[in-house]
Order: sequence, then structure tokens, then C-alpha cells
Amino acid sequence: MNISFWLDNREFRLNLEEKKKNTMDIILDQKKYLVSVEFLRNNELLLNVNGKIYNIIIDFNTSFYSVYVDEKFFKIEKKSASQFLGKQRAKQKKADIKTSMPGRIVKIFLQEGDKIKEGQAVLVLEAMKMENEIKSPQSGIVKKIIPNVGDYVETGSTLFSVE
Amino acid sequence: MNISFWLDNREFRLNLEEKKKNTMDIILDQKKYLVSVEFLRNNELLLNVNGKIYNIIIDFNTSFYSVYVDEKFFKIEKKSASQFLGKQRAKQKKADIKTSMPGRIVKIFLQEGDKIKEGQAVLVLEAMKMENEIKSPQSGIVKKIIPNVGDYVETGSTLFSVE
Amino acid sequence: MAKMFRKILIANRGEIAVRVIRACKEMGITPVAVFSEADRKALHVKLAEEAYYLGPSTPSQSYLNIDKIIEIAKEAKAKAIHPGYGFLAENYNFVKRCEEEGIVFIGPSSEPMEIMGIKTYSRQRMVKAGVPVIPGTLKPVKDEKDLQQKAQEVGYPLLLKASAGGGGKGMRLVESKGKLLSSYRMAQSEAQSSFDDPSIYIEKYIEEPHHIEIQILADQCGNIIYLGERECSIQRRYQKVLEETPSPFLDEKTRREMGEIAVRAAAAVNYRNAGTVEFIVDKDGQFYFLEMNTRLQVEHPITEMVTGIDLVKCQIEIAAGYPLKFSQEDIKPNGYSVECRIYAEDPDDNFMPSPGKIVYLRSPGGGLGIRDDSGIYEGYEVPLEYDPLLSKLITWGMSRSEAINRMLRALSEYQIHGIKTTVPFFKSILLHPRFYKGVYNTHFIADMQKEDVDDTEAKIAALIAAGVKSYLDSKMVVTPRSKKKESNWKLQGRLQNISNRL
Amino acid sequence: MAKMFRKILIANRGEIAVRVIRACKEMGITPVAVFSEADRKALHVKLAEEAYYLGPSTPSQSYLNIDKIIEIAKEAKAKAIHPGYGFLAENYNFVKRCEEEGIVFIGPSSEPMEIMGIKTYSRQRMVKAGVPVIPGTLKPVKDEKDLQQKAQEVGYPLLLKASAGGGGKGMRLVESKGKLLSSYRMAQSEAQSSFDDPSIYIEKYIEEPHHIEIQILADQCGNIIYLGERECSIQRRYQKVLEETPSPFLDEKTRREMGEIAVRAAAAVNYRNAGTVEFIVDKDGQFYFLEMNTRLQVEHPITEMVTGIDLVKCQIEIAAGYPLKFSQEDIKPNGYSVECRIYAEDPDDNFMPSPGKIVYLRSPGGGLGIRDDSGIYEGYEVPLEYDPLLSKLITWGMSRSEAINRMLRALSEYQIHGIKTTVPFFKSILLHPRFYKGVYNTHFIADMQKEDVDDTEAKIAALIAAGVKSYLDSKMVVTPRSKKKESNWKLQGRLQNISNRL
Repeated sequence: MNISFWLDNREFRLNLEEKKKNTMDIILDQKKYLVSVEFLRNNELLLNVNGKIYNIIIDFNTSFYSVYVDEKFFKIEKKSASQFLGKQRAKQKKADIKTSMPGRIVKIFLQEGDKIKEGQAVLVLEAMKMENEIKSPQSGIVKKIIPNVGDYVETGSTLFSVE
Repeated sequence: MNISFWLDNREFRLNLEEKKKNTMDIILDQKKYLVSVEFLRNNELLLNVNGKIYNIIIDFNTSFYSVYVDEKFFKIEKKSASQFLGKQRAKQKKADIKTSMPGRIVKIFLQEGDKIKEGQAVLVLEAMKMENEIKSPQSGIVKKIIPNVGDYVETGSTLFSVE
Repeated sequence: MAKMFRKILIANRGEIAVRVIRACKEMGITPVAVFSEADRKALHVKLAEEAYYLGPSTPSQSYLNIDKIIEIAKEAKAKAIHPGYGFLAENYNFVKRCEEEGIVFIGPSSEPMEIMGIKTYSRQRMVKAGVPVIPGTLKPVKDEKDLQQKAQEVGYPLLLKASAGGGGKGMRLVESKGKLLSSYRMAQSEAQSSFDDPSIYIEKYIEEPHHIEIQILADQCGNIIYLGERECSIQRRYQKVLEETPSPFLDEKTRREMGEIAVRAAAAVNYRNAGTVEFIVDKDGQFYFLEMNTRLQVEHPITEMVTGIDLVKCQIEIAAGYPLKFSQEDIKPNGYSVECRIYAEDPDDNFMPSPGKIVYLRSPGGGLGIRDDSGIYEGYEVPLEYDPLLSKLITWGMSRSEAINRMLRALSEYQIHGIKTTVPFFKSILLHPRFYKGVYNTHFIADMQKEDVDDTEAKIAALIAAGVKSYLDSKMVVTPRSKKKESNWKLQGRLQNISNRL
Repeated sequence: MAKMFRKILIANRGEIAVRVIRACKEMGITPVAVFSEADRKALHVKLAEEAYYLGPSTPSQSYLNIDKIIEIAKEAKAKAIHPGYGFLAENYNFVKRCEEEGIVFIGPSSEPMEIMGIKTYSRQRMVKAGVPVIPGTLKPVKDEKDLQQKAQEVGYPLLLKASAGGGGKGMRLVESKGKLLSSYRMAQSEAQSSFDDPSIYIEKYIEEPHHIEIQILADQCGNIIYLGERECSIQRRYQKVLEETPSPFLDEKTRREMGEIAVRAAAAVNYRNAGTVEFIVDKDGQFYFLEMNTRLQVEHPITEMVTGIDLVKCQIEIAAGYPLKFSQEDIKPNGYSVECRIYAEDPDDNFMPSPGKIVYLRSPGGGLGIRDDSGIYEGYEVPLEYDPLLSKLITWGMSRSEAINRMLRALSEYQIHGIKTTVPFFKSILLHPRFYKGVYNTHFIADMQKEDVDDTEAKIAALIAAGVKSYLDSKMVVTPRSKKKESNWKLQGRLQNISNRL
């Protein structure tokens, strides 16, 4: 079976052949690996790659795998190259800045329409007794600022967009 | 709401009235308890009874609840008195002795038809590098001995019956 | 004769509440927990024998709600209250209230707490007691004229600090005369907003400072002893991140001097309870009194690891009126100990707080010299409302390197998934040559540039894992009737996804 | 000059394999695990850096399969093998094989192991070395005539023991002359079947015996030291259940004498490695050599807790040729330590083994002086094929009572569900007045009658829990659209049940 994944903007092609139950040969980047796998609790895998042991937590939602290898995290996308590049291009043009944590907005430094430099702080989010400046990942114009001072925002909700 | 349970051959009647979410008054043996409950992982409850804390693991299968209160275990039956007593009577007459662990039969001391005293060993089951004598819970006649020496038995399977 | 308490109310949450609850259980005392709305399922509630609801999640309405806490203590017939650290631990109005209500506050009396709470007071007291303080003003500066004159006397660079202050709030470093006035005004307004007291005093700025503190114990019979130091120079934004004892920077002589001075400082204010005297030590080993924490410290365990003394039990015994069980001669610290503070913060995203549900947890118990003082469990949801300390991982070793290598091993076994934590961050500190050699000061983390680790191996494992999963999932669809164990797992997987989607 | 190993193969499983793996990681050595069919998901595999399949679950085809283990060691380029305890740990043929193959066996050389393995040999050697042994015969009895004559000399009551033996197999207590012959024949046949060697020797029976052992360390440079004793008299069917150090029974003088004798015993056989000399101590404090275990003991952690010395690291350093880092004068045991062996056995059902899946696990990490050397994790299936030791819970305290109370607290936090364990059993030992006073011998558990605890409170809680659950389940049916959190839990509950039914 052949599968292709995207990781860190690069495509990886896997060839996988099951030998016996939970044991398979995998070819990746012209290298061959003897892999055996044990299933622990839901989403928990014990992976043995050429004798080396890896404790894996893996979750699949819609388009990508979230994989923990011991304490390291990887996001492995399953979508095709074209889609992927498409999204990449989109990224260049317009960026919606989402929050990676819930919290309360305590300060907003800019207004819609303001010029902004990469790394410049747009607003301050308070969570767990700490104030955190949310900065812009790119230079441009502040197109929209959604929350107001005092608002409570959920993880993943858009704070502002820069174009 | 009124519920009745059986525990250690005794019936208990509960009256339960929900006050607000996850908080209720419960009357048991004429005593009233203010109970609040939190739900942790599946089957795990954090119970607060008049301020006292209990960590509970509870599981319901067909006719009874298996309840762990901290490290203590209780089996609470839900069936009606009549059924219950019926089963009790049955118990007196004939006893199927089941194994509480899997293992291999290494010795059998008696044959079908032999007289047996309460507490007398019928066979030896080996598990986890230990030999364990399986004794009869009551005196009588050995009606049946199911496994043979060398057999592997699963948890819960009947070993012999005494009448 | 002193009598031990039957019940103690713990007016706190998180790992420190758990810590105190365990000490109570080991002493045969019934621990009474209190909890806010957000903490209904918290570990300190699970482990308590009794627990009572305080109120809404906002601290002011729960863990800072003095009336409610006193009321519960009376209801539950708890004759003593342990404040932990933070919240009401250094609030002398709370202590006064306990004194009025006839409830034993497990800590000092209100007076020494008040003195140590106001920096300019304590500086004056310490100078009187012959305790070296950082050169500067003993009183708040009167006005801008007074400021400029005093600044001239102290010399640059200097620090402006809030008299009521602490934790870096209302603090400004002034390099030169030009910046003095503007910095002063900013410091004032910050002090005003943080402590509603604008008064500011001046301290000489110490170059390449070490932050080293001395643990002391003082009973009600006048016995005071010191239990060695803790090196707390590994800090980020004035927040301690990692502590160790003994300090690789101190020599025996300085260590003993600091201990004796710390005892003098405590005696000067009739202190009782466990306490910590914090010092700034300059690059030449000169040390200056910084402040005294009149409570249990977050990092107290490393002192316990090398002395074997349970400081919380000592606090309780002292509060009950028992004399100390040991004299200064009995205190012979043994070995080395390190503590890593595991925070719910994302080290790869500028230490952003990361509250949320812990979906998977494996703690590194096991083996000699490992201790994990944790406030979490698998399935627990880390609330947004409180500080992000999840757990303190502590190791002990016969040598410093053994303690460090043990910590690295333990961290490698510490798996927390669902939220981001600082676990991975500590590896880069512990393996840093300057830390390993033990030559570092409070600038260490700021100076430390993050070298990226080679994760090719892990990457390959991740890709293989994804391949295996997608292969087996695809197989599951075509052949539903595969072997029991396997399909069982897969269904589990499926069910999991469904329930996640709720 | 000695050189440290890069890789070590651990020829064992369960908690001891985990213990050795952790020591390797802390020393920067790559641990290589091996596993049988039943252990594919075992914790020692999860924690290893490398792991290789041995074969079927039966020990003879996996953990006792010398050829396969040697083969894997060579493949993986592991230059040394740690045997743990049990399995091949005292098999001198395995040691010889390692010696031939040029692989370092982390333990003694084959010769002392062989001597100590055969009881009559070792008794002769010890007598020569001036080590007191239990009165009796030094050689196996020739025949029944010889038996009766020797028995007369030794006097009754006496023990018949298998020369090749150990672990109570082929052992018989003979109260009087009348029972001698019949007992002898039974002992012979049992010895034959257990060790295929029928030879039997005679030992005087010691009344009210204590089982106390001395930990020693011997390097390759001829240094031998002792690290204090372990009191192992709490036994069931010749199985140790709970150990503590120091022994509440010994005085300083006896303690030192036993230590010096233990060193002499080790020297007499050119011993190297960590080792344990077991003594029987009679009610008057007279002690007699019983046997020497030429390997790590299950209960080694309590010695580590009071000395701070990591015995497994010492074993590895000794095997690599390093001299001991400390001399006898450096060994100053500090405080008290207790170990409880958590077995997968049902204390309410005559300690029946209880293998199966661990559906829920909460370990009592946290706090000072707690250590849990465990071989399990939540979701792990305890196999039927191997011994039932799940974990060793160890506590340390400044006083014996602190260590005991800490153990009680830790046990109260130890929750293992899905299988039966001995966790509840220990409470009744620890709270038993005779144990608490420290006056007990090897008959303690047999004499101890189980007092039943009052569980009314827990019973009420259980009934209330059942009521709450049935109420909410019923409600779930009528009102499917209840609040998110709630229904989420309920669905989880439902899903759980479905998957259980698979």
C-alpha cells in the first residue's frame, strides 16, 4: 500500500506491506524499516522500528494526524499537494490570527485600518494570572479586530486579521 | 424517586430528590443526606455526602452495580426480593464451584460421587507460579468434576459441583 | 501542654493543597478542603476527607473570601487553617481575623507578617538588626527633588521599587540620570495600580546577581534554626523556574554566615513558623537581604529532600505549640536536590498559558530519589482562572550530576497530553553547559539561546505511525470481522472519536 | 582503566527490568529489553530504548532461553547483561556461558554462585571461614541409618532440607523421633522432583526465628562493605510480604557483628557484585548463616532509601571494573524505610492469584519519602504466566512511625481496579499492635487473625452512588437533550458499556 503525507511543507511517500499481524515492512525515503506495533488504550501505540521503541499517541481528525512521539508533537497532513500549496498561497495573502488559548482581552493597541509590522503587538490576552501580548505574524494592514476589551475568547477563535 | 437495592442479603430503600444540577437529597434508613456528585472519567464519580468525600468507581451490568468506594468493593443488586430469595434457596441445594482465576489444573484429589466435607480440597489450580487448592464451600457429594488434569480453565468457568 | 489539632482547613488549591492534605493524613489529622466552582473536580478535593464549596471561580469570591472561609472552618469545627502559599498566605488582615475568631492560623502572627510585607519597613528593621540590606533608601522618596538627590547618593545603575511591592511590579531599572524621572513616574503609576500605594524607594542595582534563599524554622519557644539554602537564580520574568540545593555558587563560609543572618532576621521580628529569607548575592559573594517570605515556599521540597525534614508537619507542630524536635547541630543536609516547575505553558509559543483537559498522563514515579508533587490527574481540566503550576518534579542525588541525570530520566518519562507544558523546556536548561557546570546567575534564561534539537528520528517514527494507522483504519473498513483484540481496539478508537465530537 | 558499557541487555521483565532500565538511562547507558509473547505490551518494553522478541510466554522458551538471549545480546551489540532477580540470575551455567562468549555478566563469577547455590557446600565453606551456621549436618545424610544417628545428635525439633534447595521446597519440620522417617522420605521425593537431587541434610529448628539479611557490596579490587540489614520476618508461605530497615529487633552490637560476618562470608568465596547474606536470628539474638543470594534482592530499595546508594548503579560500576566510591566509614544509614509488596492476589480469597486487565490505576506518588517501583500501567493486562508481583511501594521516614504512617497514607491513595491486589491487606499488618511495637517474628502473619473493619460509612456511600447512577441513567432515557457536560458523560458511560461487551 502506498500513502503520502505532508510534514513541515514537505511530502513524504510511504510504502507499507504487512508481513504478519501487527508486523510490517515500511519503505520511507528509500530506507526500509521493520515495524511492529502494539495497541494500548485508544489512540495509544507502542511502535517498534528496527528494535527501537517509540511510545505514540495518535489522533486523526478530518485532514491531519496529531502524533506525539514520546514528548515531541507532529502534525502530519494527509491532503494532496495541490490543495496544500493552494492553502499555502492563501496564507501569503491574508492571515486570520486565532488564539491558542482561552482568556480575556485586557488591552487593544490598534484599530482596524492601522498599519502593522511583523511581530508588533495587537492586543493583550489575560489567562492564568498572566498578561500575554498577541503579535502579528506578518506586516500589513489590520483588516478586522473581532473582540472588544473585556471580552472572553475561546481557543481557536479569530482575534484579528492582517492583510 | 424511590429505588430499592440489595446488599449483603438485606434490602435498602432509597428516596432521592434532585435539588439542582448534580445536587440531591437522599433518604436512606430514615437518615437524610445532602449529596453532590461530580462526573470524572467514564464510571468514575466524585461523591460528596454531607461534606465527606468519596472516590467512586461504578459499573452496571444487567442485574447489579459493582461499586468501589476508595479501595473497598461492594456488589449492589437491583433485582426484586422474590427473585433474590429464590436464588438464595437454590444456593442451599446445589453449588457449582467456579474459578475466580484462570489457570491450569495440576491435581485432582476426588472423583465424582465421593463424599466431601466443607473446606476440603477438591483440586489444585496453578497460576502465576503458585499452586492453589480449590476447596468445597459445603459438605455433600461431588456431583461433577468438569476439567481434567492439565486442562486450562478460564475465569468464571465451573470446576465442580457439590450437592 | 501543646495539643495537636483534630481537623485543619486548607485554604488553598492545586498541588500545595494536596501537599498539606497528605501531611495531615500522615499525622492523623482530618484535612478539610475548600473549592471554587472551577475546582469541583480538583485533585485536592478528591484527596481530602471533607470538602466544602466556597463560591464562584474568581479568587476574590472564593479563595480570597475571608468571611466564607472562616464560616466554613467554624461549621466543620476546624480549629486551624493552613493557607498554603499565595492567596491569603501573606494577608495580615486574614491573620488578624483568625486571631479574633480564635482560629489558629498556621503561620506567623500578624505583626511580623505586616512588617515583612512592606519593603521599606522591613529594610529599616533589618538594618537595625544588623542584617545587610541592598544599599539605597530606607524610606520612600518624598518627591522628585528628593528622588534626584538620593539617586545621586546611591549611584547608577539603580532600581526603583514599590514600597508595598513584590514580584517585579512597579520596578524599574535605571541605567543613567537621563532616564530617572520618566522611569520614576512609570514605576509610581504601576505601584499605584498594583498595590494602590504609589510610594517608591531606591536600591542599588546588583550586577550578575544570584537569588539565593535560606529556609528557617522558628517555634513558639524561641528556638530558630536554618536548614540550608536554595539557589533560585533560574528565573523567567521574575518567576522561578528551577531551583536547586545546595547552591553551586556558595562556599561553606558564606553559607553559614547567610544562615546565621537569616536566623537573626527572623528573631528581629519575633517570627514563628517556617519561613524563607531571600538574599541577593553579587558576583563576589557579598549578600544582601532582599525580603522575607512569611509562609511555605513553592520550592520547599528540595530542602526536605536533603534534610529529611517534613516542613509542613513542622509548621503544624509549631502552630500547635510544640517545640522543634531538632537543634541546629542536628541539621546536616545530605546530597543534592533539584526541582523543575511544570507549568501549563507552551515553551514553543513564548510560554503562552495552556489551560484545558489533560487527556493522557504518565507520571515518572519509580526509582530512588524521585518525587512528583502534582495537582493534576488524567481527565482533569486545568482551569483558566488560576496560576499555571501543574506539578513540581523533584529529584535527589548523592552528587549534583546524579540529581540532574535523574531529573532528565524522570522528565523523559513525564507524558502530559492535551495541553502544552514546560516539560520539554527543562531538558535544554539541564543539558546547557553553563548550568551543568553550575556557573549561572539570574540572567541565565534570558541569555540562553534555544538550540534546536535534532528530531529526525522522532519524525520518521511519527510518519510511520501515521502510515500504520491509516493502513489499519482502511483495512478495518474492508474487513469488519478481524480478530477480536484488534477490532476491539479499532471500535474503541471509533467510539472515542464519536464521543470527542460531542 | 575501567570503561563503562554503552549498552546493557536486561534479561528480565516486570518491575525489576523497569528498575534496571531506569538506572541505565540515568547513567547514559542504552538499555536493551527483551520480551516474551505475553509481554509485548509490558512496561519494561515501553520504557526501554530498544526491545527484542524472545519467544513464547513459557519462561523456558523466553526468559530462560540462554541461547536466544546471548544471540540477541550479540545482535544488539550489548556488551553486558543484567539478570535482575529470578529467571537466570542465579544460574551458573548462564554465567559460564557469558564468560565463554565474552559478555559481561552483571553479577558474581560462576564459582561463588555455584558454591552458594548448593546449601551443603556453602555451609561447609562458611564453617571454614568462621561464619556461624545453624547446627546440623554439613553433608547430606547417607542413608536412613545415618539419618537417625545424626538426628539424635542434632536433637528435636529439627528441619530436613534439600541440599540443592531453597524456597521451602523439600523442607520438613520434624517435631519428634516418631515422624523422622516418613518426613525424610517425603522430603527426599519432593527434593527429587524440584531439583532432581534427592539429597537431604539436617538443621536444628530455631524457635521464634527472625529472618534478617545483610546487604553487601564487593568490587573487583577486593573492597567489601556492608550497608546495614533488612528485617524480612513478615512472610507468608516462605514468601516475603513486607520488609523494613533497620530491624526493630537488633541492637547496635549485633548489627555490627552481623555486618562484619557477612563481609567475611563474601570474602570467603571471592565474591563480587551486590549480594545479600541471609541470617536466622533466634529469640536471644543469636544469629546463624542461612544462605547468600548472589544477586539483587526484591527488597533492595529500602536499603537505598536509608543509605542514598543506588545499588543497581553500583552493580553496573562493579561489573565494569570500577572500585567502590565509598568505604565502610562512609555508610551511615539515615532514618527508617518500609516496603510493601503489591501482589496480584486476592487477600479475601486465600491470596488467590488475580491476573487480568488493570482498568483503573492511581499510584500514590507525591510527598516526601514515597517511592513506587511498579511494573504496571493503566490498561495493562497482568499475565498469568509470571509471578504476581505488580509493584513495590516503599516509604522513608525520620522515625519508624513516620515511615509507617506515610505507608498508610500512600496505600490509601493506591487505587488498582480490574484485578484484586494485596493493597488492602497491608493496612491490617501496619495497624497491628504487635507490628507497630516492632515485636514480631516469622510466625506473625500465621498468628495474626484478620479483624474485620467497620465499613458502614463506605456501604452507605456505595448505596448512594448506586442510587445516583440509576437515577441519572433513568433521567437520560426520558430527557435525551440534557446539558452538554452531563450527556457527554452519560454517552461516555454508554459507549464504555458497549465496548466492554465486545
